[in-house]
Amino acid sequence: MKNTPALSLYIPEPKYRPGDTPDFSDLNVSAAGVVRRPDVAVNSSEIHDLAFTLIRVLDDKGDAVGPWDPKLDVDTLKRGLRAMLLTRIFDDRMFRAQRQGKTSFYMKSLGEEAVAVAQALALDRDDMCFPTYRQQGLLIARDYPLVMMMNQIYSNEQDPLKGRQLPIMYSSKEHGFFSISGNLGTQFSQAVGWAMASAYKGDDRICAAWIGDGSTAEGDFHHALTFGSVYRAPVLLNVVNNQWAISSYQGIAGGDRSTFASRAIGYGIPGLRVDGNDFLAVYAATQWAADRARMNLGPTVLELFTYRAEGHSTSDDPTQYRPADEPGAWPLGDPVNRLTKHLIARGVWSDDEHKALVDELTEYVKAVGKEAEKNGTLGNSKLPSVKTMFEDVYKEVPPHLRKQRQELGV
Amino acid sequence: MKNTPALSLYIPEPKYRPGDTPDFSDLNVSAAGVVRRPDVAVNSSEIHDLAFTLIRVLDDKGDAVGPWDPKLDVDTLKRGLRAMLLTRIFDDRMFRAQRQGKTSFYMKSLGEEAVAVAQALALDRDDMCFPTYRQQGLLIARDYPLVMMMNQIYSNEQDPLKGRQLPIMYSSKEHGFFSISGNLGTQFSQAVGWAMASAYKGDDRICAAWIGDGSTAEGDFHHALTFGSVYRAPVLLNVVNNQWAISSYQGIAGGDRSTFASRAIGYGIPGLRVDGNDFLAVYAATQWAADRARMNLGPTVLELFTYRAEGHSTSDDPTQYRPADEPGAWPLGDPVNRLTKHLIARGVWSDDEHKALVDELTEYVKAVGKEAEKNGTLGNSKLPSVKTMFEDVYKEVPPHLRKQRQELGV
Amino acid sequence: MPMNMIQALNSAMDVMLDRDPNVLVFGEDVGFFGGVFRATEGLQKKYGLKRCFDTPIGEGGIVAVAIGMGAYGLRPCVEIQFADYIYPAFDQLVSEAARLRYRSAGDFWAPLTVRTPYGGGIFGGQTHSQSPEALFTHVAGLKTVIPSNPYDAKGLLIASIEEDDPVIFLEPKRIYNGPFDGHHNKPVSPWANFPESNVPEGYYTVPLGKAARVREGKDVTVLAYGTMVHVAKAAADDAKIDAEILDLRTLLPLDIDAIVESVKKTGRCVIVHEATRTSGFGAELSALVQENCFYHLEAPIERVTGWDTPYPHAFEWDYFPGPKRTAAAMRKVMEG
Amino acid sequence: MPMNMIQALNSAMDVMLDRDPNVLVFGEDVGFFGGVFRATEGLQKKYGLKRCFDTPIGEGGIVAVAIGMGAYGLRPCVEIQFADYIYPAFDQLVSEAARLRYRSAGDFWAPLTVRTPYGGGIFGGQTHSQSPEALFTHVAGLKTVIPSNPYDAKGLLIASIEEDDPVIFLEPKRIYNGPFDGHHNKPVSPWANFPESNVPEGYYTVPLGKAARVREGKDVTVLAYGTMVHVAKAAADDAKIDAEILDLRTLLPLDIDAIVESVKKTGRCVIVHEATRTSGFGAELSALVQENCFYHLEAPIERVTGWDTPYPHAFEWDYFPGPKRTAAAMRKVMEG
Ligand SMILES: Cc1ncc(C[n+]2csc(CCOP(=O)(O)OP(=O)(O)O)c2C)c(N)n1
Ligand SMILES: Cc1ncc(C[n+]2csc(CCOP(=O)(O)OP(=O)(O)O)c2C)c(N)n1
Ligand SMILES: [Mg+2]
Ligand SMILES: [Mg+2]
Repeated sequence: MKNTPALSLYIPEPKYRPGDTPDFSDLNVSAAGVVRRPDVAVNSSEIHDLAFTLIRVLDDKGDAVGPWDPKLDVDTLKRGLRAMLLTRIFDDRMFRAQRQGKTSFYMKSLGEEAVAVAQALALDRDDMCFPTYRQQGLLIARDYPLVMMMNQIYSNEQDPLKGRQLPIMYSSKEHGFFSISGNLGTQFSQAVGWAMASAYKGDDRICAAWIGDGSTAEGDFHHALTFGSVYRAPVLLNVVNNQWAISSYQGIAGGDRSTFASRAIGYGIPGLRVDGNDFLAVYAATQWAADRARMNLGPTVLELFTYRAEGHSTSDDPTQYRPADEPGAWPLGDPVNRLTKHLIARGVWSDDEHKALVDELTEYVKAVGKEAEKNGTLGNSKLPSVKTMFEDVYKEVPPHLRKQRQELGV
Repeated sequence: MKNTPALSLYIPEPKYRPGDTPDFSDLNVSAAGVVRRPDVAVNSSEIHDLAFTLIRVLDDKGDAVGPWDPKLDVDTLKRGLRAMLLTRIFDDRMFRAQRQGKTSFYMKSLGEEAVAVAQALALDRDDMCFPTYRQQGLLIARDYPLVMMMNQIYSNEQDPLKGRQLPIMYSSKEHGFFSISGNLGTQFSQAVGWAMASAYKGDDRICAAWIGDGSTAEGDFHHALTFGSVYRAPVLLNVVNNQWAISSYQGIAGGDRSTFASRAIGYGIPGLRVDGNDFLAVYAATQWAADRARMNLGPTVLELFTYRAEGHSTSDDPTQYRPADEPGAWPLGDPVNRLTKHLIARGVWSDDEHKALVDELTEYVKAVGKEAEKNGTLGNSKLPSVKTMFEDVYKEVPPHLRKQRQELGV
Repeated sequence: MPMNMIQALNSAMDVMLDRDPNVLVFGEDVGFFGGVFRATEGLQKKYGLKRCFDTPIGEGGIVAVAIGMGAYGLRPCVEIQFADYIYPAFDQLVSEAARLRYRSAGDFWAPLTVRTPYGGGIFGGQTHSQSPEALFTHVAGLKTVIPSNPYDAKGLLIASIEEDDPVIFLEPKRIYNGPFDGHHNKPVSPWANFPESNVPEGYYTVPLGKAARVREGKDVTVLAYGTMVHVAKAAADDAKIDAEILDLRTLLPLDIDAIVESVKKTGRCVIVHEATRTSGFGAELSALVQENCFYHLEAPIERVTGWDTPYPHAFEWDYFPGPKRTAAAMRKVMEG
Repeated sequence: MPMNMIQALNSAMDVMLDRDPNVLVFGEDVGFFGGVFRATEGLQKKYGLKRCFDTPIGEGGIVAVAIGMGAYGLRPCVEIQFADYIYPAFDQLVSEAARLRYRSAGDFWAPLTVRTPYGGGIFGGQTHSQSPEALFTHVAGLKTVIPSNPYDAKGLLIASIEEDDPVIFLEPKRIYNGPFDGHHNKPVSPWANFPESNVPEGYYTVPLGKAARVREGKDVTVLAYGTMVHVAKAAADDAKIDAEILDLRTLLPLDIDAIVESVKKTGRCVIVHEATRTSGFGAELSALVQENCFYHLEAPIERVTGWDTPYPHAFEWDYFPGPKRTAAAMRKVMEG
């Protein structure tokens, strides 16, 4: 043996497991308003620091402070609040619908609603989105009919995806919402291709893609950054760091060693790290990145630092792998509460109005739920003809599939 | 249309194409000796700057200067010079052998010999290497028998790989040289696994892997950095930036937007950018990274900045895609010449000795060549029995392969 | 001790972690959590962080790292969370793990086992239901194993981990808890009610490359594996046909002798799998049977398979090649 | 105008770049250099940087970007430098391109064409010789095309680029310059000496899904594609057997009618491909033939294929299923 120590293998572990008392007081959180806002035309090499701080606008009192304040009008803020609340109430109902056996599966976005909703509002209505399964807020903010979402979740006779997809794997070209795959990461690099196509055509529509902290480990993440950088594709590459990937904490994806925003540096792409629970910060950073893209300055990586306040999906119980009170201990608060506080601080919103809105949306979701259930729920629905199972594999049904359809007798 | 400019697609291009006069005077080259050498135990977040400069030791006069001078004894330097020269002379002969129809294919490492040779000497003899096809210098520096290399290249009856592999896809576990795949990038992440295994076993052997600038675009590169970072694997991740990937310049892999060393930053891995034609700099940086690995401080990314002075392989003509005089215009010189100059400047070497060494090695390679050719050349050799074609697919030949062997009548 | 398939697989890894310090178990969520199907539950606690751990979500990286470990001398047993997610690792499996021994003329090899749940019937939709086994059988250098019950699952997994060749170990997730026979409206009886749940606690192996005759019969040979073994049994009962059912257990190497012997006896053959039909493993089986038993065949070989479409969420039972279609095929070959 | 296969492929891309501004051509080294096999030579010069360009060496990225472009409305035609290097893109092809239309119920689709040289016979060793076609035929949603001569190459490539479904377009690189018949010690006559090199300069298509009867005969049907079409012809001549040879041209969709018609006529069938045997496309062909022509078959169907090993550099001609082995199989089915 040599005169060196024995090597030893390191396996990262989260700080807290069930039974521990979570304490995030040493989490390095920049104060609201302190991070500089460079000109959108800045060279990426001059803003490496922005990948290591946290862009925040809303302070503890609910005031919007600092250079990143997007100075939004009250209407936009209220639209945002409404869409976030609607997303949350919708999630809640659908989660319960799954528990009631009305469908096979559901995934909430609790605690992360600001990501999809603020980004949807900061982007143009016809910009293209390549989301993951946790950006239902995009559809809601873009006024996709809730009943269509439910029809999809129930795989019922009005399901626009004809009963083919797992619940929440929506698709709506009309709403600029790319078909969700189920395979993690794959859409991230596809978005770069869409953006390249838009640039090739001299179009003015840009593109945005989302990926989870855990999924950044897929090769597709690297392809997205490489191709995006090389061809300066007009695309926003959003990493939603909600701290968890099913049961694995973000350190298993490398998050303990550097920030996900800093991945951008090696590709010469600007990387911004943003308080993902701060509606205004998310909006402002998205706008900054979108402006860059529109000016042919290429992609931006945005790390949206947030927290997955619920289980991964209806299939897991998070208290098996993290403390039950961890969501409550998370120091960056709740995006809905923070925006509400801001509106109240601005004097344009009140507890009563809030309560009324919650009631209204709850009633609305309930009513839509009834409407959707009229079309049936999973296994209790007049589905489209079984014939449709053989369609859309190809543009036209080829002979061998026609034969198989006949074999099935439909 | 919106009030924004039309998007446009950007396609990167190299500065010079055939017919242009190459001029690299604006290449940002740090002076020798100016880059700081941090303690090996430094936190990677404190040395981001080292990913954007160029660690150089040999100055224009051939003197070794600055903190990265590894202060090598003359014997080691002469061993290095000899191994580089031998590699070059070997390459030259094998290239011509291909042209003479003695084999199907060959790839030189002209101009890049310092990478493999200096690294082989800086690593321990039993450290494990996961090379690409351009690290033949590793085998030569580790005294792998030249005749075995030729036997492999000729796929002859003494070929240790039994005629199965394309020329130069060597394998020698005994020499710590992992089987070369032919598929780019794949071995880069495998090396991380080897290093993890060594760490798991409390071994003291570390591991090194190589990848070309072009191949960094593969997902495997990302997997190597991700897994390497997460588990702090004792591995050196070398990017050989020789400016070209067949006909594509390094900008097609993203090299115009940031350095390849800087890819490390986003993973919390130290990234060093090193003058790859400077034997001493390569040695010193390798030693630094190896020391880190041995101290359980995890991986290091080394970008070895060099130039592929010849065509990609015997299959291409580089003057079709770059100026014929570009290799001559490359400002970082030739690694053999630079080390020779240093030795002469130190007064331990002379032109006469150099010439004698070249002659000796040329004769040696010629003699080995004759020996190898006695074992046959491709298509002119008593190969091992055709039976062997069915062996080593599995540890034992399974029934269906036995049957196929019988079908072939062998 | 009665075990369901998950418990049997867990026990196999437990036994091997205990016997051989070179065995490591890792994959997405397999460490502290014990895997989304709980197959590695308790192993991290018992053997420590370094023997059983979580990985980044990069299947290509997981397999690459396992290959490197294998080259060092370890025996990694990795989990790919769903077989539908094995494709990002396809290059590492096909170009690397499968070829390493050959291209290095025996200098290096990759003794890894890739466990992955496959198959449908759990309302998983197109990305939690696939059966990619045929792809791996086309790749020289890989072995492909599929158990159909707890006893075999444990014995085959131990044998796979001990193999010096890379093994793709596909677990029919629909029968983790009990032998689902395709009658999806009936409850599934748990494994504890069946003799195959009688799994020894300690070490034993079921050798790769040996089929099991799970039903003796003289009229028609049914070739099946995984979940379909149970569907085939139900179909034979439903159709009241004296079928001989072979559970292949290993697709590659294949127990061709057992197949040929049976088909020569019955003169008829039905092949059942859940994967899409075209170029599925049924094609290879059909080709082999006709090559080896041509003069004994009394009717065309029938394939009962998933359709050549993705696996649709709500049409699951129209897609699944259940007992009805299997029985119909048996009747058809009997008439042929 | 006489063209070899490379020129014909180049002409197809030229025609399509000219006709349709939504067609883009890209891949490793395909821009300025014109591709390592020169298939895209001159296209960047003629159509500009943005229509034909180099890509990073990341096959998964190339295909992903092409899918995204397809979703936007372009028609990318990408090159994978060797079919052996398509595996890093396997997930994007199998999980994404193939399923996009289905899973979105027709909302999105991926009209991309992936050109890639495949097959051996050029001393390329295990990583420049593979024939992975069977893998793609197992994937619902992909089409798989393989031309065997310049005329078809151009017409099929144009048809593929115009397809709204993803097409894997495999180019038998051994016959780029002339119809190699497997007699490797004889020089290959250039395409210019054959009528199939008579390629119109302008637009035309050869439809997907139609086989070509390249030799009429009554004794045995030979199913082949790519290089093997020429090997089969030579073998029939060598063996002096009145073979009917079908050049399949498209593996999926397959011209099953042409196959069935021929086999019913001859009563005998030999299948030839260069890929490894087990679960190769020959298995599917064999299964289909026996399913459709069982009562017409007079002898077991024979498969002549590459062995189930990697493609060995120096044993190339022992591996390659040449005319000798093909002729032997023909004779064998004639005796059967
Ligand atoms: C390629 C692939 N591998 C594995 C999975 C299984 N899986 C589904 S979600 C998930 C965790 C993803 O975590 P993250 O990316 O952080 O996203 P989040 O769920 O937190 O939004 C895993 C492993 C998958 N769907 N696809
Ligand atoms: C996966 C894969 N894709 C493509 C190729 C074809 N190919 C061989 S070498 C090469 C260029 C590699 O360039 P680089 O990584 O810079 O290494 P260098 O040759 O300069 O040392 C290409 C594209 C391959 N061997 N493997
Ligand atoms: Mg997450
Ligand atoms: Mg290079």
